Amino acid sequence: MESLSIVNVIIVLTIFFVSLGIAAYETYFERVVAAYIQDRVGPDYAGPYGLLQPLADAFKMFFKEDFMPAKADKLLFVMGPGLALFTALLTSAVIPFGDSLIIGGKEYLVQGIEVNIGILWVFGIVALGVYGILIGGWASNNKYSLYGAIRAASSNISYELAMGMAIIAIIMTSESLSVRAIVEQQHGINWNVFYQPMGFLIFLTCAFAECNRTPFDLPESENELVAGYHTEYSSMKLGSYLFAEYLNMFVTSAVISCLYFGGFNYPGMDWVHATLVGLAGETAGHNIATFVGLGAFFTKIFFFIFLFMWVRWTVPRFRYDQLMNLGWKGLIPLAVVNMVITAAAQLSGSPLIGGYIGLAIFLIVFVLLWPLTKPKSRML
Amino acid sequence: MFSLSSIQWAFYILAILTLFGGLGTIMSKNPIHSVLYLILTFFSLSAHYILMNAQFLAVVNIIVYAGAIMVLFLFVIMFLNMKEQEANELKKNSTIIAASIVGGTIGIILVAMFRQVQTQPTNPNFYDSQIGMIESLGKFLYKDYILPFELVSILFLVAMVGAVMLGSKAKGERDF
Amino acid sequence: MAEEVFEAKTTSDALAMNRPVVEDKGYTTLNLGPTHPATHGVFQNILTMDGDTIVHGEQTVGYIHRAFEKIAERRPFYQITTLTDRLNYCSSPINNFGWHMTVEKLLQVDVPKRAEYIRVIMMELARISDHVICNSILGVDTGAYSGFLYVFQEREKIYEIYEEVCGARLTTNMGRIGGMERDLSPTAIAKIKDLVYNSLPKVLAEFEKLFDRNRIFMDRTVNVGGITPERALDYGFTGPNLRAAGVDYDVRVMEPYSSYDDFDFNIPIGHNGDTYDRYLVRNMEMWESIKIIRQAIENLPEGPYYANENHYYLPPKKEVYRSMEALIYHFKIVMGEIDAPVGEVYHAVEGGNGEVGYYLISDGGRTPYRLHFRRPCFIYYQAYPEMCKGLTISDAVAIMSSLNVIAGELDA
Amino acid sequence: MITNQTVVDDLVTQFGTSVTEFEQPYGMLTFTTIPEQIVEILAYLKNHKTLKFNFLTDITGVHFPDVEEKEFCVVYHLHSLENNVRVRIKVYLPEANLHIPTVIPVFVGANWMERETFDFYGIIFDGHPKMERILNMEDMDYHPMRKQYPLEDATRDDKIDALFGR
Amino acid sequence: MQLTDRSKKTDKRELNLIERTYLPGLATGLGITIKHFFSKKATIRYPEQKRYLGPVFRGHHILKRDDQGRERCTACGLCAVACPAEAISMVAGERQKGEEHMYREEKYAAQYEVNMLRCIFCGLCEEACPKEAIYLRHDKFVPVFTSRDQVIYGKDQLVEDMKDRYNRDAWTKEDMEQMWVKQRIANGV
Amino acid sequence: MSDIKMGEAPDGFEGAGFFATSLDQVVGLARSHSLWPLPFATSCCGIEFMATMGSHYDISRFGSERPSFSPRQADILMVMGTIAKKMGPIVKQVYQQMAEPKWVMAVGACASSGGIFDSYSVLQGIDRIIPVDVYVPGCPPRPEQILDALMELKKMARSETTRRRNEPEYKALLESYNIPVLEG
Repeated sequence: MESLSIVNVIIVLTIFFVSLGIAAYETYFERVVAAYIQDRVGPDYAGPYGLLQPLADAFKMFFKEDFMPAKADKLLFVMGPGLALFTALLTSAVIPFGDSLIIGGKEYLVQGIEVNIGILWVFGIVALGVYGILIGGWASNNKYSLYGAIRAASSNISYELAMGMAIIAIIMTSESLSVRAIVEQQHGINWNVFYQPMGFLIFLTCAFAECNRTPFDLPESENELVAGYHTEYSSMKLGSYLFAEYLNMFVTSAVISCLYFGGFNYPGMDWVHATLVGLAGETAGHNIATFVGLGAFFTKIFFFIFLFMWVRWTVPRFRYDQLMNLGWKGLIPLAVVNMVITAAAQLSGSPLIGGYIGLAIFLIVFVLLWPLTKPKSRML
Repeated sequence: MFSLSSIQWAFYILAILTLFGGLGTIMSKNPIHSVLYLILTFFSLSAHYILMNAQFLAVVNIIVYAGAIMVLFLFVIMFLNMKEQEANELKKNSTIIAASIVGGTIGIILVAMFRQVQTQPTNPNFYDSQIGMIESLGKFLYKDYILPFELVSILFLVAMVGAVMLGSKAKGERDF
Repeated sequence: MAEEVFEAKTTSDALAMNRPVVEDKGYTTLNLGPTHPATHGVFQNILTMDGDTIVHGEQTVGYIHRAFEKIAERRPFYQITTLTDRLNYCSSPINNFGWHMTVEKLLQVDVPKRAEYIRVIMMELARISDHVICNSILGVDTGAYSGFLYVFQEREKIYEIYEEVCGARLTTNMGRIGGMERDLSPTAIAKIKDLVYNSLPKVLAEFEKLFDRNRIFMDRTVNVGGITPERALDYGFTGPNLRAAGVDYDVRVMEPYSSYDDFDFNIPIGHNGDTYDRYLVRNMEMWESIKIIRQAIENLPEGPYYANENHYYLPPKKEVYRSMEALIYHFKIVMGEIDAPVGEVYHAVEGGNGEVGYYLISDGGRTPYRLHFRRPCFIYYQAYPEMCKGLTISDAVAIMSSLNVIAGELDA
Repeated sequence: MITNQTVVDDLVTQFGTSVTEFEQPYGMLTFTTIPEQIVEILAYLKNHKTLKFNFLTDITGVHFPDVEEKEFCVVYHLHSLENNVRVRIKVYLPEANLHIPTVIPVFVGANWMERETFDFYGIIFDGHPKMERILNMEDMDYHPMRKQYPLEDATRDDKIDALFGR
Repeated sequence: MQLTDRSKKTDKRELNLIERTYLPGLATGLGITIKHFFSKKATIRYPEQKRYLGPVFRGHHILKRDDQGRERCTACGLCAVACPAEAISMVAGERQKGEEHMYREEKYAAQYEVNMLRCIFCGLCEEACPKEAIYLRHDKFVPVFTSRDQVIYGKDQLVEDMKDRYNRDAWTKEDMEQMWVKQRIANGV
Repeated sequence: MSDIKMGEAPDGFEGAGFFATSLDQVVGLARSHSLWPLPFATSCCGIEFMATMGSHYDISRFGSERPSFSPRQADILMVMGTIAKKMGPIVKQVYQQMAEPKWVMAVGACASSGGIFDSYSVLQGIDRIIPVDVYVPGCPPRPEQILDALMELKKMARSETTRRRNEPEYKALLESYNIPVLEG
């Protein structure tokens, strides 16, 4: 086995701390975005522009009394938030944040670990994310928590299917399970979203559901279940749950950017690379270009994080059965259709045109068949 | 004895974890704890797969078993809200006797198997590191074993349809 | 759960009795409230749940019972205005003026036209602020928070108008027996005009755009908590909730008070009384209110803003210094020694939630002998378990906020 | 067009002497009846072909401690939405026998109004499915709206009554 | 049930195919919110910026003095009677010789207390006062309390400070109406 | 614990110890900027609280816009509106369920003293059942006054020690209200 070099360790640690930092500051962004959307100004007392707000929250929660409900399952009650945080952190390991750095003549990938099943890893860990909520909600011995936990579990399982099928369509075009390979195929502006717009929409919807964000935030829907699965949690255990949610959001945004928006690719990257190499020399130029790519990647991530928040403060949430209906009767068939279209387009030799023709055919057939499938009018 | 390589260390630790999880599954009183132990077992099994360079199998094991099936299990058990009494019914004498008979039989079979089995050390010269990888797996499945693979998929489809049929309620009932 | 002793004569009677489910199928009991966020703090619903479906609900109310009716028996007429403020605190001017009109009916005082028009303006502003709260809270309870804050800014502007007119934001204590406490200031008129011509229609249109045709919102509300017009009448529904069920009963039209017959406006009615209908009816009523305010503010008559009745309306302060007569009346009115006639009056106004009735029995003393408030919330909230039977918690929450149960009014 | 007189005539022919004391204070028809008749009168008025008093506006109680044998009064307000006529029905009850049949079979909405009246005055509505307190606490031992009970909370201590003879 | 001819049905069309995809509703919603994201913020940064509370806002109580610095209150007790919350209590005192510079009338309030936590700021005391002595300030709130023994305000906190006099545009509603007329004339309407 | 004797602390490092005091300060500062309210809104004042949450007053500037309806997660119990005697035990229960450190704000005349409702059914001020830190006068108070009260609480949070609940005064206070003091 190749021994880990110090550079790799540094990269891994950087990724770890950057994820944590971003997740912490997402809470601040959430507050500011919410405030701005609602014609308010948001936090501005804690430090300049309220920038220390996440720190204040974290400190407060660390020093808040730790409650253990009398009838709670002690071990699981503690395990729940830990598990949620742990699974949320694991995913960022396989995300290729940037191209590569050349240090001392050796090339290092800006990525935790490069495995050839990266996308499956992401998928597997996301599937595990629900345990934290499920266990915590059950262990609290509170009906509202249990309802929240059950809602979380069922929605996660349901939306994983559609998500998986959307990913399969991506795998078909990229012919690899490695996230890095998928990203590298979308060189320049050759992004997957142009090939599979429908797949992107499906994936995005499922991502919202997997992160439990509005309109799919049923597990903690404030006005129905008080605080859902974390009703009984106080202090840093609550903090871990909230933190895990934001971490998930960050990772999910990163995954969306990788799968559909070319990760660290951006239009004109070859030109930038060539110019930088010309200006600063082979090694330095390449490294700077990597950092530019990193910047592009983070721009995309932040856009999606913003999108998450933007949608959250706009739409109402679903009801439990509607959520299930959308997942099982809407997204899964669509994902299958998407898979078929992608496969056909792939075989046709021209994925882009074939994809759009397939989509158009599907839409036409759907609209034509619509009057037949229409259920009995529910409204007056 | 103490000069185990890191792989061996990992193997022994995982083996202990697996056994611990398995025992926990059958010994814990609380069904929820049982399920969680089972998940631990699956995880350590997946880690074993990774040790054997079968990454795909490992991840699929996690996705399918730990990620989906066990969640459903947990889900159902939480709904059932099994009480202490019902859990204790599993501890009746007849259950214990049946369990020991089954366990003993399996033990005998295992012993018989291990007496027969021949272990060969891997020859590093002919070792193909890609053998457990997804690419070769895919080629095997879709070239050599395409017919069984498709048959299995039909079987699954039939099972799925059957499950839906069983699960669906009669007409007129509320749909959830 | 206390089992009933009543023997239902027919099946429809059994339905009418709202019989609780007795057979036990391993249902869970979920306690919604009184500190649950959706109950706005003050009522308890003990829901019997079959999984996620509500089988039966049992309400407990009275968590902020404040003994309004008992207090009213100890206070002179003019002080009761402060009590009515706190009945339906979302639309206190309506309650204020409703009370004043009841007393004026008892005293047979004629209020000048200008005062009536000012009252209409204020009452319609109050109706808007009431409906705004209800509909935006429905948005919040279904998960969309921003719309609430958008329309709340308009509510803030209505508050500013109140402040200009009476000096308080919520518990206005506006108006006096015999007219208004003070005239509309030019600033207030300008602010009202700005509100009804510029800002409010824009924001309201935007609010409707945000929710009306949004499928998520419609799925959450259409066919949720519907009620037939017959059943609604049987339960004593009034106001927007009755109109959503399709009965165009509106006190403003049926028994026009305070010059309401001068104005041209429509009564929005719904189709089947579900949550979406209630939402739409409230929204449309806001548009109608805007229409009424526009008409009233354009045609605001000149003249006095209070009845020239020195027995009931405080004389001007300058008069009190100068003339003995005014001083005596001033003291008499403040001490509550007006000579109210003996009699009983029922007067109804169209409040934010329906018919707010005042049943006043006067024995000629300084205080009412008996004052009973017909509180619409209290009466229609009974129907809540029936409305959410067979639905889920999410629906129950949406129904509750669309019914607009105001605790102050509910518990008296 | 239905006037108060039509209602009076109709009622008198139907119920004879059990409806009395017809008045019209401030234009609203008011009459008195006996507890045994109240359900039938309400049902009759509700199901009447032309009168159609299909809306129960209100039920409330009043306490007249000084009137012998008529200490308590239950007041019903009915409204005929189609004819836009209101009517007030009073039932007097002696303190010794505070029983009156429930009108829930006629109007479901009467449920809570009757409970409230019970809570405030202790008037018992026979046949009511849940004759319990609604607004006050379960363990309250008196009916607070009766005239003899004080309004004030006995524990308030920040008010100096002596100063103004309150 | 049709009772009037003024009814108007609500618009409750069924969703069409495009609307059923969730996308149009979502898009309009997102459009509205993003518009607000970039629009001007409505917030008043309270401790730094203060809002004008209107000409007749009912805030902190004040016992006015007249121009010579004499207390106007004559302890007639009308304010206490008018108070629905029974928050005002007072003890009347006879003015002694030599106190003419302190009290305007022959009687004065030797003790005047308002329980600030009971008070509901309804303004009835101001209206009831025949001497224009008690006012609710339009420019100041009652501060928050941290303990229950601070809440009864005596004369030391209520009587106007001559160095920092309270002023408003119009003292009575009649004055105010005259002021509006003047304004109107000044504006040339 | 152990039998090791503590050395003499240098001057100026006495009392709770230097680190403890500066930790106190930091934690107090953090707490003061992150006071999550539990809006126990029963009546009119609740509507004014909505206005405080609203765009014009924006309580989020002080880091308090996240209402925690679960008592475990809240820092301030904001009792807004009349508390009837029927509601009293519930307020007390909610207070007991809250995690330390916790503060109570009585918003408005009704919650603080019963206000206009001096009647048989209304609790004459919630300080009869739970300790109150800040009283806000007004019926209902303006949002400005609620913000004033919040700032008052911020001051309190800043000056209190991290282990407030272990102080004898605090224990005595809770005991005077018959609230069991949990060791922690």
